[in-house]
Amino acid sequence: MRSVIRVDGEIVEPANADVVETEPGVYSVLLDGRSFEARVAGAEIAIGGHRFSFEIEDPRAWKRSVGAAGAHGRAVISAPMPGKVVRILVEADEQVEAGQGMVVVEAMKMQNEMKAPRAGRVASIAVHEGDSVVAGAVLASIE
Amino acid sequence: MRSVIRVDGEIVEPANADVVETEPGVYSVLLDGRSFEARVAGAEIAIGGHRFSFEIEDPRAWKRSVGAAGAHGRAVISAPMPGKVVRILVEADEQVEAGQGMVVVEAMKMQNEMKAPRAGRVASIAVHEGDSVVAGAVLASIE
Amino acid sequence: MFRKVLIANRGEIALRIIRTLREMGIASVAVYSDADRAALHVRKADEAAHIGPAPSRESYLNIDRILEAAKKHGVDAIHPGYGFLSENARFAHACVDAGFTFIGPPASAIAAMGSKTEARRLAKSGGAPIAPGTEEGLESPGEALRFARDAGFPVMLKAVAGGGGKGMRRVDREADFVSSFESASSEALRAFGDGRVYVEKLIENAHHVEIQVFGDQHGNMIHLGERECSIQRRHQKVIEESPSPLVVKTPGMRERMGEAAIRAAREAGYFNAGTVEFLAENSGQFYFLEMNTRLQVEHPVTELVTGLDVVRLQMEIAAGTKLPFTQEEIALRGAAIECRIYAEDPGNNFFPSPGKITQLSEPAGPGVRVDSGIYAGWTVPLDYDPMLSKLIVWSDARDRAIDRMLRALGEYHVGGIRTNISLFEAVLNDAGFRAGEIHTNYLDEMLRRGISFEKPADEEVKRIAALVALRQQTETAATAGVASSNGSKWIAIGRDALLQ
Amino acid sequence: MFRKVLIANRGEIALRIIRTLREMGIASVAVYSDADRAALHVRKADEAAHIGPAPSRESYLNIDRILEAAKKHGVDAIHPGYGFLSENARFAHACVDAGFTFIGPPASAIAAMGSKTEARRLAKSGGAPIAPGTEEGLESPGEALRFARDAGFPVMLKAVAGGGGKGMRRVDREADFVSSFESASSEALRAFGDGRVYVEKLIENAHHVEIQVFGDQHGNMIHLGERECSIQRRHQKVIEESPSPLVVKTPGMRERMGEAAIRAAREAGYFNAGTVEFLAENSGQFYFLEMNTRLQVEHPVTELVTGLDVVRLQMEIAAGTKLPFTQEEIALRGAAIECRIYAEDPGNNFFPSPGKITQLSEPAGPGVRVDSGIYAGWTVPLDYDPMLSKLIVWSDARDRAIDRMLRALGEYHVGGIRTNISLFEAVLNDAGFRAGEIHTNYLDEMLRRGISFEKPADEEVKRIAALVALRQQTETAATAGVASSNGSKWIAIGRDALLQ
Repeated sequence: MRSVIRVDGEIVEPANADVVETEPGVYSVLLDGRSFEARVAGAEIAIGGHRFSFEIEDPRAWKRSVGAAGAHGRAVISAPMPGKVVRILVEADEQVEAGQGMVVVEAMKMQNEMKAPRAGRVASIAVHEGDSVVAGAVLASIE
Repeated sequence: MRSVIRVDGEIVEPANADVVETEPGVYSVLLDGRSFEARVAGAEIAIGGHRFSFEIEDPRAWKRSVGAAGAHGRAVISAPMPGKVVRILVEADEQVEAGQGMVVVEAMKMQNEMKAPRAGRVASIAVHEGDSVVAGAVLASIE
Repeated sequence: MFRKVLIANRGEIALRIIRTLREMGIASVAVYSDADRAALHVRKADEAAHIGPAPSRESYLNIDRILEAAKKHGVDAIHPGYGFLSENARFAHACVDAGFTFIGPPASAIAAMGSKTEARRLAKSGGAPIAPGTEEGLESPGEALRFARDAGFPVMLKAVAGGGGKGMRRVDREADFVSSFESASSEALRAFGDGRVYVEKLIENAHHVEIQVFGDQHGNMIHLGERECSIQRRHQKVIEESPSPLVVKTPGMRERMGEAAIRAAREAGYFNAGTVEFLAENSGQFYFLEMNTRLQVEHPVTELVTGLDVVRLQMEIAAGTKLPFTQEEIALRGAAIECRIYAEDPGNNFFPSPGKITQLSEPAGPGVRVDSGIYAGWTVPLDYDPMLSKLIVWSDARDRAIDRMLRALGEYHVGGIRTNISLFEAVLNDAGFRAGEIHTNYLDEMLRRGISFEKPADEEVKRIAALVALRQQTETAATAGVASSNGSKWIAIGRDALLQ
Repeated sequence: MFRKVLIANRGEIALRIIRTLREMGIASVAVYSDADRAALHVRKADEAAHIGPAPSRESYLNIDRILEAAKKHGVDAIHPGYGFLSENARFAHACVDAGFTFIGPPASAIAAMGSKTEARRLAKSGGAPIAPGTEEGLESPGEALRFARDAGFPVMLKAVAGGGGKGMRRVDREADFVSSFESASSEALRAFGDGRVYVEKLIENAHHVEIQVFGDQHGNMIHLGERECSIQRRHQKVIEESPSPLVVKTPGMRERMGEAAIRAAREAGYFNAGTVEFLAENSGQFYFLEMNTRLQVEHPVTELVTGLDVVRLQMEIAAGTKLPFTQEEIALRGAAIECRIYAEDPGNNFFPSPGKITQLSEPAGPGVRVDSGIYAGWTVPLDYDPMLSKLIVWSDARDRAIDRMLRALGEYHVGGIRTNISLFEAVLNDAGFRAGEIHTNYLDEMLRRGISFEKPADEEVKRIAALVALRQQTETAATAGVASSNGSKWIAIGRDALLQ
């Protein structure tokens, strides 16, 4: 059984290329004589000017996680830093597009629209307008 | 029981200073308002232009290692890279000073004198003149 | 010359000053708040003094704590850097009172230029053109409105005690005038404790051009040419260059602006480094804007075209040395550009992006200078300005400097947080920028039209990403002994929270 | 201009060329051996071609494999860098035969200057002073000895096909002459397949001064001033600078040497970049030594004082462009110094120190340029020259450039291997060096007198080391779950071996 890899939400077949890790999280990839440098930080990969989110579904791990009551396939929207919720743009059960704004958080005097990482149904909204949130606090989730 | 720390072979009492690790193996030390940067690589510490070897004797670990037939206190002289033994400067059982040349290895057309890391008695000489050695090969040991 | 100098600042500018001090054989003393114990300026200074908790007001803006540190460490002089206390006349005064040399202008000149209406008066009496406007700050809109009617809209309302865009309003129509005046005045009162506002005719589509001046304590004053800083976002400079493309194509403009800048500075009894800012129309007509009485963020572009070390010159002047050259000996060579690298996300409304820097590759090679305050492993604190570093390039001509900057930006990777590097790539590739046809609203207009900060990726690059994702999982599993630890910290926290 | 260029080299010079290609919008093709798959030049190029196993002879010196890669990648031109095939006339010829532009001089000029006696003849016929010596290479000592008797000892024996110090002998007394000649000749025969040796009067305590020349394919030739490279260890340059302190204090010397260099290059039908090397006495009298028909390691010091990108100029000349300036337009500004950072241990007879770089902090800030081929995590291979990078600084005057270099060296940390950084600190602090009173034996004499590369440490620093050691053990234990993993790899191997 092979792992299924999602890049920006889509299932993508890995390239057949020569890859070496040169520094922790930094890879040199040679594909058909062309040289690429890929940098992994968290669940993101940067290649040249491009940036991708990725997700790996290991079929074995998946079997286990199926038991964990729908945790699989759920996406969480969290606050990247301490701030204040100034506006909630969606409702529970609403269908959202990838990139659609969900919650607006103000921090360091800037308003930041937290966007849906992929299309789905709003499973929960964990905050109210006016709430102060800590970094990492869950704002909402999508199923 | 406290650890005993040897710096360049001498027992040294650690300074009472503010120390933080800033990068892996790199420490910022503030002592009486002065700022020092210390870099650890292997069993060496570099501070400014100074370089020290260090050794820590954990009293608990020591108890265990006493059983291990004289392994404690033995220092090994190894080849840092592949080469050829061109001269042996000491004899078995001879008493040597710290820094005294023990074995001369030629590699990349350069002759390199491998020195005694500390004073002691030559416990073994593991090579002969003319031997080819691989990187890491033991050349001699001191007790 | 001084034996030991305290730097009342943090980040890249503290590092910048430490470097020159070291080259001069002068010991450096860094100061740090609780948030900055592991900061690069603390690591690289000869000495370091703790001056309080993270909030600036209790540390980097705390005059008493800074002077206490200066006494304890036995310094001769204090360099304020930029921002924080650098334009605080009371601080300059307190340094001198406590027996330290303040590396900057006299407190009286800081105070004079700190009042925007006083600065306009000094510039005018020195012969510099000023934008038409009211002579004095006003507390009620009556006289200001009369001026605006005569001069014609649009006009700018500005706080007398202004700075940082606070108490500033553009007014396009008479109908909005009174309400704009009142909101500007109350904002100024809150920010500066001084609600006075003055009005100026708005100079539209103007270049921001500034002159670096330098005076000694013996009455000599020269200028080091100009910088063009028209690429701004919300009145904040993001790209600066020297020479100015407008000045280069306008005969005699540098000499006229330089002369006006020097005379304005003389009127204030100025010495040491200062910058006189102007708005300049495409015709070459320019208007005095204000004077910054400190080292500027963008001083490196002047250093690269003049070949001078501006910070060294500041030390020498402060120690009483005469200017070591005349105006005629200053020659500008080639072209330099600076990009201010910020921890912010251009793809998300420039939202600040503090956090831990997990990877760092800085550009290098020919013509590239990085003035940085960060390192891999450093956590950018929430408490201060999110500028990480300045990337500055030099080449023999402006178009080559732009190509060099693009090359250098391509080598710059900051992992773990977002930066505005992609913003610079967009601007430097813009045809109008390359032609030098820029003005202070240029970038805001570009952003309004919409810039795509994400390049569209073809299928092949996605397939490489998939390969690397798989490989990273294997590496992570091998080193950590667990199957998946790819989530960044805040994602991990989010997951934990969900499972509770 | 070219669309795509292959770089037949590795390390810092490959990176250097990639950077200029990128700024010019030209695609770059790196080549790599088995030892270099993860090398920085492979990571940073647009394309990369594998050309064989680690030994140079089977990869970087393998003309067929390189031309094959050039064809496969569809390049227009090939840049040879320095070393490897850069002065191989057969390679230059083969590139052209295969339809690629060779970015360098014509093969005929490489061949002419490759014969040291032919080079002397060309220089002489161009009017350059040459050290007295035999016109032709000799296979037996008779005629050479007659010359040596006439000219007086000491003399130098040199291989006609020479290079890299091979087949070179200093002879101080007649008694040693014959045996020295025979050993030089047999060494030359082994190294070059040509045992001919010529003899030259030895110029003692001379400066090594060289002129950078540049010619186009339309008959124009200029020079870019001089470099002084007198700080050498065993005939290998380790510090280079521009301008030369000797030339600066000797009126007219730059013009005379420049003229001699240009005429020697013209005699060989030269174009593109080249360097004419001279020995110069303190009086200002100079003698032609040889011509290097390629880009030099030390070209950055010339770039910093002239403001030119020498590699860009090489591309333009190779593409047929005329020289874009005249001799009069070349002006030298300030002073630049370069240190060649090697993986070698000055405290242990400069023994090479390849291995894994575990930590890396490179200097930055004003006036500092790092041309590097390494990164943290890279394992310096055993197979090639142990040069890691070049550190180059510029300032407005030589003494300030020296202080800047010392500051930059203090910021340079390469963990896991030994480097020669402490050697540079010793030389740059030396009073004779600072006075510019140097010659080609200066460093060897310093080393013979003995330099202490370890600064004596006071008790306090040792106590800090003890504190850090303790802390590191805690950190290591916390992350790895083991009590002691401080040993470097080879120590660990040693221990394992003991326990067997």
